[in-house]
Amino acid sequence: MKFISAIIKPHKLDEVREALTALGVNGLTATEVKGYGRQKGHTEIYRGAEYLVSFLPKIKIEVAVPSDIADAVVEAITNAARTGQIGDGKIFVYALDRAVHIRTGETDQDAL
Amino acid sequence: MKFISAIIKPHKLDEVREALTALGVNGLTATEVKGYGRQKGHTEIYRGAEYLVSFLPKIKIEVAVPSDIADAVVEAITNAARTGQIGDGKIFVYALDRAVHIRTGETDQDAL
Amino acid sequence: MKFISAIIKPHKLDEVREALTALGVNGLTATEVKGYGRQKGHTEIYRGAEYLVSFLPKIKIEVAVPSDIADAVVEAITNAARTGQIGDGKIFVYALDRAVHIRTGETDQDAL
Amino acid sequence: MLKSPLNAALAAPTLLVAGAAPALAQEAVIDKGDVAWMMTASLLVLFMIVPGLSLFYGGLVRAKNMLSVLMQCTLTTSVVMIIWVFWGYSFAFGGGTSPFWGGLGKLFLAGVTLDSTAATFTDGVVLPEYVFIAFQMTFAAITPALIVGAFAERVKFTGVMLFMILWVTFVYFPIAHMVWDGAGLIFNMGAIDFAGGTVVHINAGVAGLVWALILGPRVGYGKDNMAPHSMTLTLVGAAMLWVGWFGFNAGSNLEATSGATLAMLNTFVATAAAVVSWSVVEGLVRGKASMLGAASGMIAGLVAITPACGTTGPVGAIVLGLIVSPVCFYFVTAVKARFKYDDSLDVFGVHGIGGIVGAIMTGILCAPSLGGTGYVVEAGTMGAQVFVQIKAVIVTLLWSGIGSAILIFAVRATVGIRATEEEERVGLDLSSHGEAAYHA
Amino acid sequence: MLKSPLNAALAAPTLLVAGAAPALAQEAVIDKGDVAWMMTASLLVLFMIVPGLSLFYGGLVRAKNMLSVLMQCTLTTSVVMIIWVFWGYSFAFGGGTSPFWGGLGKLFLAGVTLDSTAATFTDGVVLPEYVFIAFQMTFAAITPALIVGAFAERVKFTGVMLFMILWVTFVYFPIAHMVWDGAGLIFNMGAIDFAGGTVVHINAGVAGLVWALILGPRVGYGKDNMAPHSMTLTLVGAAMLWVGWFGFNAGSNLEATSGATLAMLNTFVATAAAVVSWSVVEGLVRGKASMLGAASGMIAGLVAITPACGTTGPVGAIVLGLIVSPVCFYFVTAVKARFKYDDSLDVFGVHGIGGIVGAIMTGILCAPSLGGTGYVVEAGTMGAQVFVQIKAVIVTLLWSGIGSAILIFAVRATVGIRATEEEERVGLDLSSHGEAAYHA
Amino acid sequence: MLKSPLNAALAAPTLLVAGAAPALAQEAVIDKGDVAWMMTASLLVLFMIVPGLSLFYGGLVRAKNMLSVLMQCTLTTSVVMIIWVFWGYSFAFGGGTSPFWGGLGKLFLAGVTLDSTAATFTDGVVLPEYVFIAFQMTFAAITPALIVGAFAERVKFTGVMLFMILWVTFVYFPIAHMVWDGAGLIFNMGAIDFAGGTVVHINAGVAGLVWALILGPRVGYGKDNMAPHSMTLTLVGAAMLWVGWFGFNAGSNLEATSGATLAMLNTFVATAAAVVSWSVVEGLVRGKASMLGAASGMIAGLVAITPACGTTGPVGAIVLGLIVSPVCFYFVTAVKARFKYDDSLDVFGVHGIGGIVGAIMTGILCAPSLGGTGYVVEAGTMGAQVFVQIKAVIVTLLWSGIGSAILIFAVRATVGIRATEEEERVGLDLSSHGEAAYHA
Ligand SMILES: Nc1ncnc2c1ncn2[C@@H]1O[C@H](COP(=O)(O)OP(=O)(O)O)[C@@H](O)[C@H]1O
Ligand SMILES: Nc1ncnc2c1ncn2[C@@H]1O[C@H](COP(=O)(O)OP(=O)(O)O)[C@@H](O)[C@H]1O
Ligand SMILES: Nc1ncnc2c1ncn2[C@@H]1O[C@H](COP(=O)(O)OP(=O)(O)O)[C@@H](O)[C@H]1O
Repeated sequence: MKFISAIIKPHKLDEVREALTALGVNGLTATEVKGYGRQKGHTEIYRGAEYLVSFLPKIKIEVAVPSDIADAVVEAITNAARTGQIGDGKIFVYALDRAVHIRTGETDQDAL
Repeated sequence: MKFISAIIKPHKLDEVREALTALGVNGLTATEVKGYGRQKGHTEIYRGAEYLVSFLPKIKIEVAVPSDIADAVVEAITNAARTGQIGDGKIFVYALDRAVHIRTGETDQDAL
Repeated sequence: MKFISAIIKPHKLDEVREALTALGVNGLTATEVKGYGRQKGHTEIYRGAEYLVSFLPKIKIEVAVPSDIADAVVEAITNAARTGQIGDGKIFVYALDRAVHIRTGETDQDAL
Repeated sequence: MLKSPLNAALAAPTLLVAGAAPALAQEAVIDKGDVAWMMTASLLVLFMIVPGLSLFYGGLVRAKNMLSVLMQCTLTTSVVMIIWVFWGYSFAFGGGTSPFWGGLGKLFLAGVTLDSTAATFTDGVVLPEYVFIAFQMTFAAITPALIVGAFAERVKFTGVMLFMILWVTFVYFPIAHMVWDGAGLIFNMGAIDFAGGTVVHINAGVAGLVWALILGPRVGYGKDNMAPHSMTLTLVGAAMLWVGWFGFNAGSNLEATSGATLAMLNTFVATAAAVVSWSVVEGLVRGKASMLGAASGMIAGLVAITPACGTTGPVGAIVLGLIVSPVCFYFVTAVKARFKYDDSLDVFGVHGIGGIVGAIMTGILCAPSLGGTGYVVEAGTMGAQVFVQIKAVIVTLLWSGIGSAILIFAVRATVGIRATEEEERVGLDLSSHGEAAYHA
Repeated sequence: MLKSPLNAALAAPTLLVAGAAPALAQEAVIDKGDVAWMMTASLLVLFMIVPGLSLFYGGLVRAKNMLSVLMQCTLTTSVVMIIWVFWGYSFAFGGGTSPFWGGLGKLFLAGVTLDSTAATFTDGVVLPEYVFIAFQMTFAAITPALIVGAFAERVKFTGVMLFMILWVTFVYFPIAHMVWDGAGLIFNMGAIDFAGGTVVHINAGVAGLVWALILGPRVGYGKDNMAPHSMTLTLVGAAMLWVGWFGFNAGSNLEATSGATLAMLNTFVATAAAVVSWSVVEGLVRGKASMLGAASGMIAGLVAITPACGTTGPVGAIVLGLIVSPVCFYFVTAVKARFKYDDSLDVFGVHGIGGIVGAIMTGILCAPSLGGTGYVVEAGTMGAQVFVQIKAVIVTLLWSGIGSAILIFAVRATVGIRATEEEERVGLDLSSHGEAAYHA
Repeated sequence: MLKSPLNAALAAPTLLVAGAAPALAQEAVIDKGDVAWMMTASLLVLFMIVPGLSLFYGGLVRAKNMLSVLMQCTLTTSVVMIIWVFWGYSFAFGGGTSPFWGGLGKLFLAGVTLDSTAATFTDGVVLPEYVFIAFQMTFAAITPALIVGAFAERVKFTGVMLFMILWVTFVYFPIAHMVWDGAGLIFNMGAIDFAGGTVVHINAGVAGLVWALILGPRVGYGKDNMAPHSMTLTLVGAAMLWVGWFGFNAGSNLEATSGATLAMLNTFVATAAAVVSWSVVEGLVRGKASMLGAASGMIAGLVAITPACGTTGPVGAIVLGLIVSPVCFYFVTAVKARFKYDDSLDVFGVHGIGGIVGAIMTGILCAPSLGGTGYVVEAGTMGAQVFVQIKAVIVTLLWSGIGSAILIFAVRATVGIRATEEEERVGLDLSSHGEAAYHA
């Protein structure tokens, strides 16, 4: 099993979710995060005080999938999340040892 | 060492924390996340506009533990977080290469 | 490639970011989390109701790096985040199988 | 004011409806200054309810129940205003001579025209009846809304609505008649309740306590963290209540005279004193003075000075303010904890207890020797006045307590009064109203 | 009021400027009660705009556009106030005899001094002209601010500012003159618009609709979740509008008389009724009554009673309130969905439609048989009155619709009216104003 | 107003206490319209403090310090109100003939009854003394609360409380006496300060500057992001200040006359002009006009028009508004940055500087040739008037500057003035008050 974590632009969340459900992935977890990278931030000025905001709002999607569809999932996320403009984000994949489905107690493949 | 990440229902956080401390786990990190899965969301209507909210509030618990107690921890989380109703969530376990305790500089087992 | 996740004190974020950019790490993701550990929380009282708040605000930094600089990065985070007082946090390192750069489609090393 | 039952007069309007007593009506004059003030006072009381009270209460609940509280306050107010025109005004001030209600003489404001007038506390000085109706209407609207704090976060919306309709009809209107109408039971005892300490605060406070006892605690009460979702909104609401309360208290003078200005000054300083004393008590007991404590003191002080504001001197008002907070503090901490009922936002602890303290102290502070304007009871002694004040409190406690209990059980037996555990967990905003208060 | 064109009088002030008609001026008296009330009324209308309307609208947009809405409301108000002193007051009430505008007689308030007076609806009773100027100024300020809701979340700030300057000049001032000035076109038709249903609400509502049509929908409209970022602020804003509206409606009586108190009572109960009826309709249609529904009903009721508040009886006002909400509800749900234009915050659906319902019903509810104060048209029949009311509505629809369209196209051709898609995605707060509304 | 020292009269109340001068008192009349207006004005000033000022300031700090700001404003207000009754009113208007303070004649409001009256600016027209006491009390309460903005986010709560008690006693009451009492030093110089530009704004502004200098900057100042946690609340607070300010300015006329309406109109338009000019300056300098800029201009305009509102014409008021914002903008950006002190919320930059601009411009804009109501100084020339205005400013700067410094050092030496670095990092809400402003 693979655990895939992707940082994407907030307004791309729904498209990515649809792309994944199309692949039969029936669960995922999203987190509001702040990202720092090539995409430069902006300055905000409050009266005399000027602040450089270098962390931008992003969404992190986490999804555990069977190894066999991992590449397809990465592919799907990449396509759905790409705008071509800087700040599109990244996808990280790592090995997942175990998975447990709390309600049913199912484990591993069955738990996904 | 194992790194355990569990998605649970928000109101189960305290019970899970107690279950873990009972096992001698003296640290964990919680994150507010939004989950998509079998548990269906709800619709909200604002005057003429209707929105389907498919992501539900969940809490992600992350805890790094020595490999030997990993199963016990998964067990404990499963029991504490289960309500039996849809939406209970999942637990993911992966291998942890290194751990460092910032304040003391201790590493690995000692850092947990 | 390694994936490094560090729990630090919120006001240390900028220092850590600077330390990492100094190492040539040009991207990272930060998440607001709540931490439970040795650092004890506080009580809040609202009229007659008293609440023990055991989860404290922390920031989780996630950064994917080439294996060769992983130790340097952990080192840098440790130094930048340390205050010496309880609650400084922890750093976790795990193996990263794949990385994909959404905008360019580059993978692995090139994606970081 | 209230010197003699003769010009007690909140019943008088009924005698002065143009035509009813032409001769009298001709002599009676309307001063535009009074009209300007009473219109301002009326809108100030609305300001107390929405946004004031709604924010004060709303800030104290969890985010998932915010809208349910705002909704309960807003709909209660709106429904009661319609009822007031249809039968409420008549039940309270319909001109009937019963000591318990005003009768059916003014259903649908029958007979009220642009020329109708209502008496004030000064002979020959009258107000357009419409403004008296509007002013009194706002009192009828805020009182039931105060009860919302007791059943917040777990009540069933339809049950609340049905209860409110019944409650104003069988509890509020009769008590308003008893206390403020010249024919009223409590009024004729010679009890002083300048702006509604018993009618509004004790009345709502007791109803709230009964609700809390019958409804039971919120799911997770005493276990989950139920901290206020926005102390900011709570303070804003409390501040709006303070500002609007001048309409409530100084408006109850019905004229823009020095009597109204005394009520205003007292409403300033008694409240200030209660804010300070609550903060001091917390500082001594806990080592820290909290914002919620200051806000609670603000409300406690406003509640306590309400019956006394027209008959007490400014220094007496400060003393009253200094006394009421410690009493309420003790109640919402020690006593409530002891009996373990869940009066979510301390309606009884602040309005009920504060109202009782105020009602009794009113009998003391009206003493000329203490800078007051004098006793109203025939006997003319402090003991007699205090005795009457206590009698008025007891009548209110009984009428409101028993009446509320009966109505709550009636509602429970019909539409029901409690949300399901799941609805409560999800939050009433989504489960009862299909909305969420906040989004990105 | 408005019984006869003779004391119609909002034009009169121009005749009564001290010196202009000394004899008359000497007799005319100023009552301090009227002055006190009109000052209060004036500040209440400001309270409606900021914070009231700004919060009502602001709460309904996404957090990333909050400040842009507050900014548009605040700057529009401020710019219009300056224009009002420079040429607005003159264009509307400059004393000119044209049925379409007031002329240039009072540019920069020429000739207005501490002794200048403005007439009221009662012969011989006048007000200091300064307070009449201030009161009318607040109406001129809130009307364009109402339009903000239609183009929210995507408009270009500089375009808004330019539009507002042109719009008040060519649309608002003329219509205000037509409806309220003794020489005005609509006024002389005998149309009743006590507090500005046509001038303010229909006028702004139509302008909003035209904006929505020309500007096009927001990026992601119908697809992205655009839920209100704070229903709490929206309810607070709505409540402040209700409170401030008494200045708007009862203030339009220009005197603290029973006429003003009737307008006040009607403004209480019609609004309450509209809150209830919107909630009931939602309850029936959706099974749940929403807080936004109640708030929408509140505004719809206030809008509908505005033209009628001085000439309707309280029961009639309740009927009007009960009717207006279902109509607006049907419009903002069914009709709007049908035509797919993006009137972001339903300016037309609530102010435009509510204003039309109110204007027409005013012609019916003023019937003495229905507790009203009587017809104003010569003919003196309900048919005639309603006919005139409709004529007034049509004139307003045409003038505002055509005028607004021309001005919007003019602005689009010059500074532009729409933010870029990227600016819209990031949010107008950052892209137009360089700020974010909320931080940790 | 202020035409001649004879009816300057804010001292007069003391002469007119019933009994004190029976003959006079008999003739003197109280108009209910004045009473209605002054009660409204008094509650409007409370509205400025809580919720107004508290929200304006609170929105500008970080969420972790929100409650501490609300708490400091609320407790300061409350404590000062009690002090006002005990000795403040006497120190300021106790009837003493010293040019520096009012003496001990009215400690605990000795001798004030329902029949006591206070003079107005018109001979023979008086007010119930209670309303004069209440109105002046609100001024005494808001002034120290304004200082809170200077030491926000790092101050020690107990130190603030002690300072406030001392400051009103030794700085505010004397200056109020000097400026407004017939026996006062500055008053008799012939300086014009209609509603308190020197007494309130310059006074508080200077005290704030001294605080900032002695207390030192916040931890992380210039390094950490200290962006306002809620610009929404800041705008709401600013708007409430605008609305309440009419009580402050038009209320200072003490009567509901055309003079009050002029003050009101000026308070509308000068503020509007300042909002626009601040926005324009930002637009030119930064390419974007910010909401905080508009809100800052709002306050700057209100501050500047305060001393001038009764003696300037509307066009002059607009000019004043247009001028004050650029000056304050330059100050809070360039000058403050230059000197690197941390006046957290720009109390000096907006209230101090704005107050000085207003005080001096008042001497110019009162010129009849500029539409003003005339000079007050004997000499009767603009030069002389401006000279006196500057003298008044200097006396205030010195008295407040030196007095505040001494008191701050005294407090630092006793209870202390600064929170620990850890407390500051955690936030004052938790460390000083044991609460958090927001929860889920
Ligand atoms: N090495 C990294 N580790 C973790 N997150 C990263 C890393 N590099 C980039 N990110 C995340 O990806 C987001 C987008 O990256 P950025 O460099 O801004 O644009 P792009 O991905 O188009 O090059 C960043 O905001 C950050 O959240
Ligand atoms: N494959 C997955 N990867 C990541 N998170 C998941 C996955 N499947 C489920 N989740 C998380 O678990 C939560 C609960 O899952 P859901 O299917 O709704 O109920 P249940 O776990 O009872 O079947 C989801 O909201 C989501 O956050
Ligand atoms: N075993 C663990 N797994 C995950 N997070 C942990 C673990 N132990 C500690 N943490 C995180 O590190 C934070 C700091 O740890 P704490 O014990 O409070 O102080 P210190 O790290 O100085 O000993 C905690 O708040 C928690 O977020």
